[in-house]
Amino acid sequence: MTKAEIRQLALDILSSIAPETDPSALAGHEDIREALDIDSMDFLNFVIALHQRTEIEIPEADYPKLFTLNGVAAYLSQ
Amino acid sequence: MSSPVAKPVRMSYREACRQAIRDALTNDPRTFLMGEDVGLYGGCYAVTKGLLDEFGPRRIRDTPLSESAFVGAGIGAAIAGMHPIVEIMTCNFSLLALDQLLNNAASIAHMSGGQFAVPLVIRMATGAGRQLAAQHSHSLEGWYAHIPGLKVLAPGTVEDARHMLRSALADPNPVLIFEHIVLYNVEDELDPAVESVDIGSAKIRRPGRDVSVLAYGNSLPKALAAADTLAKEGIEAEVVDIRVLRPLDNATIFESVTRTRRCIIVDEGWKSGSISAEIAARLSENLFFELDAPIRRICSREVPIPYSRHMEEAALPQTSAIIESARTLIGSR
Amino acid sequence: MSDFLMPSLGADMERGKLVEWLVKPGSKVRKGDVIAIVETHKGAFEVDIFQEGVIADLCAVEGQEVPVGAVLARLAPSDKAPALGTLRAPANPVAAEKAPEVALAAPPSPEALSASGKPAKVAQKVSPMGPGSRAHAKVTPAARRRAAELGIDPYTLKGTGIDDSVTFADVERASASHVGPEAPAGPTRPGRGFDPLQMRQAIAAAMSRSKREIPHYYLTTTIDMGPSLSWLETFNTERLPDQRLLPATLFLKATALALREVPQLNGFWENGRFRPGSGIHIGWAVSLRGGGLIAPAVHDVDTMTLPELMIALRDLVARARGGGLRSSEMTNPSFTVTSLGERGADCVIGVIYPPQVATLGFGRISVRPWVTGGKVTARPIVVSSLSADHRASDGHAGGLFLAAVDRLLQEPLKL
Amino acid sequence: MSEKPHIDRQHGQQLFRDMLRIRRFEAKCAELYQGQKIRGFLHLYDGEEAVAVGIMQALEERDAIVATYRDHGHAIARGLPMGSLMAEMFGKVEGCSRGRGGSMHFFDRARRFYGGNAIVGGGLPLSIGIALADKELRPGAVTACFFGEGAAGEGEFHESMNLAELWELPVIFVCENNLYAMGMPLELAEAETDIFRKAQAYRMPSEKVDGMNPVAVEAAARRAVERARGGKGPSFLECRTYRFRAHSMFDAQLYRTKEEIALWKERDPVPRMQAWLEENHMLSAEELKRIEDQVDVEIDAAVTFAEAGQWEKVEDLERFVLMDEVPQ
Repeated sequence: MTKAEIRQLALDILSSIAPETDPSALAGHEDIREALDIDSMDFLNFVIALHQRTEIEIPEADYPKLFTLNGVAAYLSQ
Repeated sequence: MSSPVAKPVRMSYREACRQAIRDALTNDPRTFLMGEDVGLYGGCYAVTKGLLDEFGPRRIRDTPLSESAFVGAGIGAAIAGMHPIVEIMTCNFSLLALDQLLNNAASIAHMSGGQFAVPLVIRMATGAGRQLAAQHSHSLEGWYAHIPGLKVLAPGTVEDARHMLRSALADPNPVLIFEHIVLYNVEDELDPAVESVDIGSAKIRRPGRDVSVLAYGNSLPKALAAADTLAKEGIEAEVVDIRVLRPLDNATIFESVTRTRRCIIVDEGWKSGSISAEIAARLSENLFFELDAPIRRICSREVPIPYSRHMEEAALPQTSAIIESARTLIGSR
Repeated sequence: MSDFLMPSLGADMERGKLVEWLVKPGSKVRKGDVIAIVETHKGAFEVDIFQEGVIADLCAVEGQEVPVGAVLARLAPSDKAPALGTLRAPANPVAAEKAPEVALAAPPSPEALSASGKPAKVAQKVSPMGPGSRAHAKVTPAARRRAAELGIDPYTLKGTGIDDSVTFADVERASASHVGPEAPAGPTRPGRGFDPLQMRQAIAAAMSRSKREIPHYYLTTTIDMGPSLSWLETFNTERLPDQRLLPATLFLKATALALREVPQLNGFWENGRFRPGSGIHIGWAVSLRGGGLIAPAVHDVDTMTLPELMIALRDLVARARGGGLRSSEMTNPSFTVTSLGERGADCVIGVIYPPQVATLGFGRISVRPWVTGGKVTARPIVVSSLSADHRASDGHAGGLFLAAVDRLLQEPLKL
Repeated sequence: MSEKPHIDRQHGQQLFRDMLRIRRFEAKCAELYQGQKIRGFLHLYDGEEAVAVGIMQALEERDAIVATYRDHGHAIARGLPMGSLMAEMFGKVEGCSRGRGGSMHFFDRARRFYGGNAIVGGGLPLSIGIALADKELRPGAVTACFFGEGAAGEGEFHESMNLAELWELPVIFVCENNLYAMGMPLELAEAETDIFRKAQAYRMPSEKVDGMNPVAVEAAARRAVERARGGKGPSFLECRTYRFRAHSMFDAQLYRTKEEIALWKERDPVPRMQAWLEENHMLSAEELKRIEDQVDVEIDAAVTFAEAGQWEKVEDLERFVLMDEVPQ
């Protein structure tokens, strides 16, 4: 998966979790949680969906690496 | 008893009525059948065909055309210890026996301070749909349901036709059974495990959540057909077979309408002063705050039933009207 | 001809602002008809008339401030025979002069206000049938009853039933916009399934009622989350993301078990007395993106395992945000919990959702200096805060309850 | 059985006593009606006593009776306790129909008294059914069915005549022809004023009987009962009689003359029977006094019983509309 694909995947997931928002306007370094008003339950759902779509293991300790789109792309493209 | 495990039997409503009478005559020597053309002719609707040969003229008693006398005779025989079944050929002719039905059958128990009961069953054909025109197409069960002291049944299924008679005969009160002429040819599987039906309660024939369709007699199959169509549109109609028109089973009816909050009553009687009017009144008396739409009634148009086919159809409650009414009641959701 | 005067709706009312006329000259009115909306310092009120007749003249314009007792409108007798039920001779002019006294005798109760949750002016705007249509809008009997139970004004809703009537289901859908204990202000972006305006007004009504009626007392305690979080970490490490637990589940379960110990906090204050809840059904405050709040119930929390609770919570939050809540979830929580999560404040002092008698808040979990065994260490701590109804319980019970929550969170294995 | 039964002293006195019981009981009823103890319709049998008393002589305990709304005479002659009848008219729960029937609807299961029926002609079909049941369940039992000549105008009358004869049922049809259906004179109501001829048209043994003479009525009844018990089917007795009082208590009797009433009163069965017994030395002055005293005591006791009776609880209003079981 390319970083662009990962980024698109992340945006898709965020759109379904927070349909009232417009994730495509997110800057790569922005904190997703702040920008989209994502709480811990939403964030957990975000991680669950990322895991299910990519089958990449995401330990809890790595959650902070997923707080930005750039972080997500970097983490999942490893 | 050829097989220990009874298999479902397919039979017509007519045959079910006949089997019920045969059982009754076999099981109780105090029971006999009396009415016009029940013996030699075999019954106007062939319900009693063959019974004269089987049981003889004392048990299958042909009467002259004297509705008042033989209905009264049934009442007299009942208060004197017999359990008669009286057949009035059609409910249209029962008007000639109204005095006996109301002033004697329904009144004697109370008027005598409970000294006498009238364990009598009166069967009669009812309803329209065979192009028999005004004088042979009445649905008078609602009239009789007006009268305290009577029980009024309207079997709408083969199973009820098969088993209601036994319960009716076991009842110490005069019971009127209205058999719909259009149903006689209807066939259905009979569950051999069912050996009796209770004549105190209505029955939900098809569960549903959106609207209760209350029907009886030949309106029941129409209601079920309507429910099938509505289901394809996502409207789940609950079809309640009222089947006991007196005493009305408030509990089942109220429970259903409380759940669905909407109600359509289908009644082949005329709308004015009908059993459907009674039910609608009870619903508004008791369930006003549960209702989510006006109560709707689909009844016969207020005309003597005409002969020609298209006019007769237009006069009677039809499946399409039930469907249309249900859609309207549901609204846009 | 008689005068309809600005009514006195309370002893402290001196004047009112005529917000809206619901009648116009020529309108026939009957006893009990709502004819105007009047705003006072206590809010907007529907004003009904106690006579029948025909409006001859409106003496105040919308927006005008009018002193109590001043003439608002002039009323002519009906030109036709009296309507059904008033077969007596028409009221004589002397009797009509007494109208203000009659009006004085019947100020609307606070419940009447909070039941609708909003001034009727809003109702008129939202109603699909336009101003003045309240009497003509169709609300089915079942919908009326349900609306009364839920404290919703059904005339504000869009009807989907026969003839566009407001149905039971319409009310139930609207009830999903009912609210939890606190009401964070926020921009009103449209939410899914909820009308933000309605929700805001419902929150306003419920919280106003709470603050008006409930004598709150407040207790807080700071809890060391170290044991709970390290247990959670271990638990989650072994599991895929969809089986992991959030701290919220521990909060909920600990609360439920503590309520078992202090049952006088679990239930309702109704008709001047406490009625215990039929089970431990905890309302879980879910904030909606863009503003608004719902607190649907998780049923029988005390009987659930943590994984079960997590599943229930995820499901509930998803449906709360998607507008798919069930009415039972909306109507029967017997206690409410708010957890601010990782991005919130340190502490939340909640407003009780009536008729419940208490609410518990959990602030953000944050690492702070903590003294244990005479040493200062860095520990994750959370401030838990109880707001409780002093009519139903006293501070002692509240203290026992908070201590129990603390104790339970120190032994996560037992939760 | 001879045309005229032998009347001995005891039997003669019994006929007289029963007629006197009816006569004085009803006189008391009229008084109590005017005193508002009895309400509703009150139809008195005054003048017709010979019919009921004569017929009952031929009946046994196993036999059944279907009566009309003018049923006091039938009930008393059949042996229903006078107290239960008076209590019924008072509307008391001790009444023979628990106060639910009143004057027109006396019932007594134990005495096979199947009711005063207040629909003219309405009792005839019942008697058909009772006889039908008796043929199966109580062979030899007979049903006596009373009705007025007004019933002959009803279809039920003809239907029942036909069925009874057709099925050879053990019924005795007793037509109490008192010449007026309420106020409708016989000649204005019937093309054939000999009612028994209508039964003849159904091939039923029928006869006209002097309904003012209990002995003649008894003789005819015995003939009819004998036929019925012997399986020979029904009989029809047209008893010519007359009621001395109005149709009911509220009747100005515009339809007949005082002279006509006076003429019939000359044939009043009660004094005639008394005179006949006295002439034939079957009733001494002492015996007459004793009978009259006994009757008065019985009536006084009935009134006392009725006065002391209870009103049924209103909560029981809906009892017996539907029965829980068939009374055995």
